[in-house]
Amino acid sequence: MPGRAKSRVNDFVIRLANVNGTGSASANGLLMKVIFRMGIPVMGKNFFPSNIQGLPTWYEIRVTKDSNLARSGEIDIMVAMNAETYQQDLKSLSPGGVLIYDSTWPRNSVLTRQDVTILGVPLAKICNERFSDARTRILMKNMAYLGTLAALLDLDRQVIKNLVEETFSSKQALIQANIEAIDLGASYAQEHFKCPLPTRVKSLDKTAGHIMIDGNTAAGLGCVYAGATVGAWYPITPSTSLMDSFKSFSERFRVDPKTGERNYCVVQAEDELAAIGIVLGASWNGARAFTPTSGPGISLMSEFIGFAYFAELPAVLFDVQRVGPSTGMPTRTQQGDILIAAYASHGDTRHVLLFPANPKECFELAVKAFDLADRLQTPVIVMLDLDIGMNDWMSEALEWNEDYRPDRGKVLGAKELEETESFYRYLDLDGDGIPYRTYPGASAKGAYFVRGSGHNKYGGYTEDEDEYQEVVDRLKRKWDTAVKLVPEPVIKMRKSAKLGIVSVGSCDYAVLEAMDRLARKGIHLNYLRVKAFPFGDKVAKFLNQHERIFVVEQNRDAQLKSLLLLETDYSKARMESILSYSGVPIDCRCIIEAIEGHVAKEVAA
Amino acid sequence: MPGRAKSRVNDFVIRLANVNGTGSASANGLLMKVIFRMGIPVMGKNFFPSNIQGLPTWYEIRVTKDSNLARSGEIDIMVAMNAETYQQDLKSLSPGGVLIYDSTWPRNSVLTRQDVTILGVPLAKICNERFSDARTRILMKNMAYLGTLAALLDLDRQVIKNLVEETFSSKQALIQANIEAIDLGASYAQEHFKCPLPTRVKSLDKTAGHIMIDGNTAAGLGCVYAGATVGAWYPITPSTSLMDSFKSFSERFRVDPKTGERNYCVVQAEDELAAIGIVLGASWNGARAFTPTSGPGISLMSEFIGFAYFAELPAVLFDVQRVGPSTGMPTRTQQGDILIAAYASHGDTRHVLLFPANPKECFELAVKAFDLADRLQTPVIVMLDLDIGMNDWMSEALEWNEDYRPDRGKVLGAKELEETESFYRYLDLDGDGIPYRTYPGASAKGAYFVRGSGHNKYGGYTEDEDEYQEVVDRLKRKWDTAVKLVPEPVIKMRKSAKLGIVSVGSCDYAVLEAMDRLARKGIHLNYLRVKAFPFGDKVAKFLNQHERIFVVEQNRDAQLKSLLLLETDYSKARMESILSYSGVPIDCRCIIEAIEGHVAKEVAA
Amino acid sequence: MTSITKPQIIHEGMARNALGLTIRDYEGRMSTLCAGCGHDSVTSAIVQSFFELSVPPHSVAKLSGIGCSSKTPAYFLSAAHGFNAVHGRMPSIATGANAANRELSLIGISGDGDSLSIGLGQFAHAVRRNLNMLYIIENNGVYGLTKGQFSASADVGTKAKKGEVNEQQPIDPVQMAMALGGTFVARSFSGDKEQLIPLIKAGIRHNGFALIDVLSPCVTFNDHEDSTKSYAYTRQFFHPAMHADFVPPAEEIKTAYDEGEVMTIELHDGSRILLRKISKDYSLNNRGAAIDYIRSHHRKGEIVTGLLYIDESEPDMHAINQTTKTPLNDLPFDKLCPGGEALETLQQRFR
Amino acid sequence: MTSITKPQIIHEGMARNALGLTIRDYEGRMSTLCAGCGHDSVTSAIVQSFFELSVPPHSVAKLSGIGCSSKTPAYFLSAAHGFNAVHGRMPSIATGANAANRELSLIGISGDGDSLSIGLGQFAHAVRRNLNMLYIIENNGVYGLTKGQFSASADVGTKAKKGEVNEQQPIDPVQMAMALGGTFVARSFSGDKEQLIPLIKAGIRHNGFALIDVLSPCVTFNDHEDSTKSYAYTRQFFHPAMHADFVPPAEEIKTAYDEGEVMTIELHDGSRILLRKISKDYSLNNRGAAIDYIRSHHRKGEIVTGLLYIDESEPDMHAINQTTKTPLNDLPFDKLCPGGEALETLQQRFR
Ligand SMILES: Cc1ncc(C[n+]2csc(CCOP(=O)(O)OP(=O)(O)O)c2C)c(N)n1
Ligand SMILES: Cc1ncc(C[n+]2csc(CCOP(=O)(O)OP(=O)(O)O)c2C)c(N)n1
Ligand code: SF4
Ligand code: SF4
Ligand SMILES: [Mg+2]
Ligand SMILES: [Mg+2]
Repeated sequence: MPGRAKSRVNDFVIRLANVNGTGSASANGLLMKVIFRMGIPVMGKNFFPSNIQGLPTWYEIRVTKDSNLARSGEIDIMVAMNAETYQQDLKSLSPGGVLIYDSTWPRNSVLTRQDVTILGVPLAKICNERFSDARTRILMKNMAYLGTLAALLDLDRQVIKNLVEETFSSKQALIQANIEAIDLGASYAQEHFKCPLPTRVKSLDKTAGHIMIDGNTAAGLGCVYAGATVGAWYPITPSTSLMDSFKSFSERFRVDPKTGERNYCVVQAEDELAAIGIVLGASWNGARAFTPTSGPGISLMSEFIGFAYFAELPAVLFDVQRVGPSTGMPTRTQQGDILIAAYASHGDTRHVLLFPANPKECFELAVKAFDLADRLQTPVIVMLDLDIGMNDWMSEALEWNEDYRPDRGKVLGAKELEETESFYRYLDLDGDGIPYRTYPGASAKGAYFVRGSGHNKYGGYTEDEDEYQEVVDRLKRKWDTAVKLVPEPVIKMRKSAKLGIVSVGSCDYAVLEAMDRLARKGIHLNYLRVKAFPFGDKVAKFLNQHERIFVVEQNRDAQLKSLLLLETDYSKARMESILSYSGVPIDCRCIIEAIEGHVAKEVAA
Repeated sequence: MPGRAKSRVNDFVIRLANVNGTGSASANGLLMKVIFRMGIPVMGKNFFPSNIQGLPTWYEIRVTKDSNLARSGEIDIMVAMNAETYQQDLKSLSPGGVLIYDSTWPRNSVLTRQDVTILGVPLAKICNERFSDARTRILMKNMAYLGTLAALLDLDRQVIKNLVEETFSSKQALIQANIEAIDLGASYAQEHFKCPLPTRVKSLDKTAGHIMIDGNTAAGLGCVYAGATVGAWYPITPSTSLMDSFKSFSERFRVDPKTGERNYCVVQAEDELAAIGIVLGASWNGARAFTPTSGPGISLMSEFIGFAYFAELPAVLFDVQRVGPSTGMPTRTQQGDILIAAYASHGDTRHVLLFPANPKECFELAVKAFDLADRLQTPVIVMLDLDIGMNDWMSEALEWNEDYRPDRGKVLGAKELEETESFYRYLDLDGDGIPYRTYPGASAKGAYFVRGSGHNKYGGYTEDEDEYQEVVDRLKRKWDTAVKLVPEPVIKMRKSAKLGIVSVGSCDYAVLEAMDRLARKGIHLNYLRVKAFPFGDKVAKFLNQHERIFVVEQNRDAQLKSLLLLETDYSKARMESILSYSGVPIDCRCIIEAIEGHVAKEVAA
Repeated sequence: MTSITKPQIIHEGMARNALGLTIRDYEGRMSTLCAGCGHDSVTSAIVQSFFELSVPPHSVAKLSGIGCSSKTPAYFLSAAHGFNAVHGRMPSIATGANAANRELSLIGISGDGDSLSIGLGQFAHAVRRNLNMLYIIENNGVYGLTKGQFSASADVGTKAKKGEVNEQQPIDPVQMAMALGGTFVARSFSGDKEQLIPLIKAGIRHNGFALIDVLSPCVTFNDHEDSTKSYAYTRQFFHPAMHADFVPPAEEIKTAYDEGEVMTIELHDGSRILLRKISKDYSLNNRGAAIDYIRSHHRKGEIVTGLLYIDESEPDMHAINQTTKTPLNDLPFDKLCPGGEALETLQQRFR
Repeated sequence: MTSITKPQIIHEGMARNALGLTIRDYEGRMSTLCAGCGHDSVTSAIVQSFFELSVPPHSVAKLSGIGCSSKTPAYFLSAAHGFNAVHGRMPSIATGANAANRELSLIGISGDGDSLSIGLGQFAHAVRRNLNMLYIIENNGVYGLTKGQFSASADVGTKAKKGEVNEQQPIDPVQMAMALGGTFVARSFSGDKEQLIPLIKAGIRHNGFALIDVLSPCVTFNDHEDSTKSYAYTRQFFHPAMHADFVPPAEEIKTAYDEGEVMTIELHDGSRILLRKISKDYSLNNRGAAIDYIRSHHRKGEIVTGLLYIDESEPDMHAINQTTKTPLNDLPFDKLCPGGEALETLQQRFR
């Protein structure tokens, strides 16, 4: 084999280049799951176009015995199934890598490289000979390259077989065809190439207690577990599958088997302005309600978000961020809505944000979001991104504490109302800035007007300056209460490091990998990952413990850093941004480079 | 007279308490105009309810020989025409003040104060005796108290007469009635009280070269002068009169007298989402287009604002700010939209803001806004507030430079296109981050797609990370160009002051008055008023020249200070906020207090 | 939403309804609208209707958007919760409220600006969902609260107070609702309580979306001579096509009708609507014909009023969704949360 | 808006239109829609229509919102400027474009999601303004681009690919436009170019808002057996009521018709539409009857198509506004700016 062949057992990246709408996604998912079931930690990223059929799409799988679950930036094996992108795919392969392509059609001889191994498998030919139906041929080609990979990488054939059987358990007829196609691809490889490759897998036991799940599915499940009953939404990539998850789990767990009646109500709204309105109408009435959306939806919802802040209505929003501004790149990932989510809407407003970094946290923070929204009577926005939301992640298994009871916050029911002399909506009786609320229909005594116009502490309409100010000042005090209630950051301290990293959400694994690699080079860093806004004391303390803070995030304008600047007292001069915002999930290289660069400068200075 | 009577010639505040919908606003405006025409600087603030008829409304006039055109916080003369608010009005009068009320109905004897003078005039009775029609009686009562004030304050009767004649020049019949009513009120005063009061006016010559105008009228006129042809809007207080102004001046100057054809098109849109869309559609086609709105409109427009940022379309917005959050207090003033306007919309976006501080600047910055929008190909938001927009201000007269020609920015016409080899929309040919654009219909060669989705520098659709990033990086460079083009701040330096004030918009006169008063107490400050965002070097320089900066603004959350923090390197620890956000225009007292407090602390420390 | 507290004075011997409540119990705060505003008459018709129907006030929730009309929920049913949404977005709030608690009786008050301009989309989709609520548009052809600009319901040729003539065709909520499949479509006039009150009662009891477009003149900005939405004009060109009488459950039908003259429609709660044709050539069962009838009369300057369409059989939002009968906000947590064991099991799929 | 450049190959002897252009000059980039998508057929009908009308491609501007349908403007008229707005907001962009340059020929392409859900308000108000543009809805009953959720035009009882049945009544843009006073209302089918092309031509030439609702099946998410928006279903239940022939100015009317059979409508530019009834009981002049006809056929599962309503005499937005004939973007600055002296004078008022 040409080039400096790498022998990397359980530590390499496969990239699969396909055409969308050809069923490749499920084959690639299967491949990843096989590796996972072999006990080897694995990461998968899907790069798909904003289109339904016929355009280039890539799937990247990192096999990573050390659980480095971010992208590495390298590509060791390229499965180049798309003639359109062949040239580009060949180019992006790392030196020493292996490229597999469909040799049914000869490739252009100019398109070659000396430093990589190119393996041709006549996949279409094999499949066309074996299968007659056109659609089947297309689908089976995917299985055939899976078979080839099985041979080349030494995948466990029994695991594959089991998985295929599970996957198609409801369509028995397909099992046989799929397995046959896999065999065809495998046999060809075994006959023509030396199998397995030096770059290959070997069973481990490092995935026990874990699952492979995407963040949207986990978050939707979290809504079910939190007891949400009303979901309103308008479809938008990459948030759609969150509602799909809520719907399908609700169908499973919340439908009366006898009557078919549903203990939930999902409203597909006419747009995002309506979706958030439905959520507010429902939470006004004491249902836990939520809406999943993405950036454009947040923009459209901002009038109502400000309303909810001022009228003090709970609401849970999921912003599965995609690349902005505007329509941007709907199928690429970014963390570009942080600032707008924090201060959405005109006037003096500020909103509680939660930042999960993986599917398990999506589940947990979804539940937490409802508790916080109810307790604080304000919108809570859970900030996912396309990477967490739509990619399958290896995640610790989800757990449920049976003792959990929803915190519905300060609600007076009919009985409590009867016992109180009089009820006023916006009094701060407990000194925490949080007033008491009541639900419509409960009792005449609890009746009041929800309004976004000026109101006094009794809930009455006002245009009086003092009465108005009293209310917005209390809202600010409520924010101080929020600081105490939101989840604390995740902190990883190494002894005596003077440099700190602050990051958020899906940057997590890239940061961890960078820290490891830097540590090996003698550069030690501490790490804080914010899980919520407002930040709270722990964040301030961490910042102040460090001479320099690197803020790692996935947007152009350093939005997390901006929030840190605005909401802590840490000096701007001591913060440095590390930004990755091209739309592909961050990998550790930019972090390492930036920090090494900084250290080198320090040494030179 | 009881209390310590004040003798304040040309330096006092009159407050008039009325019921809205009774025609008092025009009487009060007349009163102010009379004082203005007598050559005495004067300030007027209207406090009106968000309602059409029957609720309390106040008008405050400050007669201020030293041109302190902000509120003073004192009330020296109260005209208490509203029985509903009589108690409150009496209470708010400053010690030594004078209260005038309608003694047709006896006032409650408990409602009295020893330290003020109370003058009863049977206004209703006088008017009812003289006029028969019910509506006329109501209207003439206003004129009658104006007459009483004329006598008490020694207003120039000829000036009043002239003004009445001008005002009703199209309704001759009304002139006589009005003058009669004024005479009735005046005569009563002369017969029953010692006229004039020690607190009174005396002609000066300090208003030459000035006009009395509200900011919305001036801004609407600016749009006419800038050559705007398309205006789109959805009515919202307090921005409505801006479009009224554009419409009426356009009717006057832009209608072909022969054909009746209009050289402009005002579209009353169905909502704000449509209004901004219409603006974008029009500027795409090379018309100068604008929309006036207020906070809720900005929230609703934010999706399209982000679109315009990313697709690089000029657009001029006027945000006449009112009290937020949400519907808030539509008829009260605030500067609460600064942060949201700067970063409106999801994703990495930032927008050029202009901050007029008075009607003259409203006119000038309206024109400037169009030039900047065209030059920078981006939305420009002119940030007024209710106080500037709807109150009549004494302002330097507007001037027009006949040499002005609109800067339409980088536009290639049919001819230029023919001469170039090929046209690509988003190339940075000049290194300033600004690409060239073309108008539809001009030439096939200039054709391209405007889109909010990912595009490359050629204008083509892209989902490629490098192509995308290239464009957003250039957008950031364009921002650096914006810094150089926006208006510079207004700076007032006193020698060797270590304390600085930074403020914005309608805070201006309150800051100036505070500075004067503090200077008299030996506390000297420098002052910078930002006129635009991004801020630019002069702002940074000013900040750095000072040990401490007080940021004076009218919102709860220190939004200008936030922008300064984010966009300059000045240290947070050295900035102190002075905030006024209850909805009434700021007066100098809070500024003086805060700064004196600070100085006292420093001394004590 | 400005409002002033109104002293509640209950005279002895005041009429009491089946719940023992007097009409005072159905009133709200003092109106702050202009004296003579049509909206105040609608308010009093609403008060009267709820009183006569003996609805427990706290079982109602009243909603609105922004506008003079949208202020009015403050002026009736003090004991009911209220929601004053942002401009044009009340229908979505109502949708959520109904989703969470299907037992609440919802009444929404909107204006022609609120529903036909900024809120047109939400209005139309509430019709489409057949959301169970009474939706009243207090239609005056102008934006009252922002001082008299033409709204989308202004007629071609009508003149503004300041002289401007409208040349754009109006949007008629009644025709819209007809075309969108609305199940209860009515029009009335704030000046005609006799017609309005039975319509309100029927609308409250209708199972689905009940629209009443009430012409409600704006005395301050649109009551002058050349306005087609003034009291004088409306009164003159008012053209009742169908008369509706509302008869509560169990109550006898008192008036005697000629055979064939009256059509009885039974509502879900057992109450009935007695429909009587006033205009012979109006047919109640035909949306297209209704639109035609309305348009042709509109061309003559006439305003067709009455209960113009009703269909009690269409499923409402919950029927379509197959929601449980228990209000969702009343379901105990253990019915909602699948619990730890289920979580274990379902994760098999992800291993 | 994904697109791939298409090689422009012009054969010798290809047909050329009055401008000497071939059909290639009216094409756009290569489509990236699913093979067989109805939208591609609409695209080619548009190409054909503009070619045959000999419209200079750069005198057109093409607009859309977001969706598969909204991608299609990239696939025709490469030489025309395009505007791909945010979701549902194309009508406002078109309004502004028309305001600024009344001479541009505007064609907007939208989807049923884009126009009937998020964009319903803007769509309705563009109809109301009688904005001078051709507006095509590529109607497939689903949100294609977000993978097949029901849209607001999904019929009651239609089944999604995954089995869900829609129970909400559809919003029909044709009925909406009729009720809103639309001046050109048509429906067609992407699979019937013979019907579609003359409609597109007439729509381009109509002075005002021309709506064509084109049933345009989504092969990927809504072309299965139980769908009422599939090719098979549409083809089977397609019910043409009116046939329209488009005859350009100066061209002779070639076909001979029986007397009374054909109605000729002259458009502003001198071209004519020859309207021929296919269904005897359809009447073209009556919006209400049209709605009725459509609804009654819809109940039978039939889809009424053709040019269903036209009124060429209504004023468009500029006529209502009395805008100058010169495009506003072409007015010289000195016609717009009143100048210094005027500023002096007008300030008298403020002294
Ligand atoms: C987003 C937004 N835009 C504009 C306004 C200003 N506004 C308040 S009420 C109103 C129109 C009200 O008209 P209508 O609904 O007909 O009510 P009416 O006052 O005539 O009863 C408008 C435009 C607002 N409150 N919010
Ligand atoms: C504000 C916003 N919300 C949601 C989306 C996601 N989205 C893109 S296209 C689409 C629906 C498209 O449906 P339709 O207009 O019928 O077009 P089709 O794809 O069926 O041709 C949606 C919901 C978006 N782009 N913007
Ligand atoms: S302005 Fe018109 S609509 Fe508003 S309260 Fe007055 S009369 Fe009624
Ligand atoms: S998903 Fe449907 S609408 Fe979209 S391109 Fe494919 S077939 Fe056409
Ligand atoms: Mg109205
Ligand atoms: Mg569709």
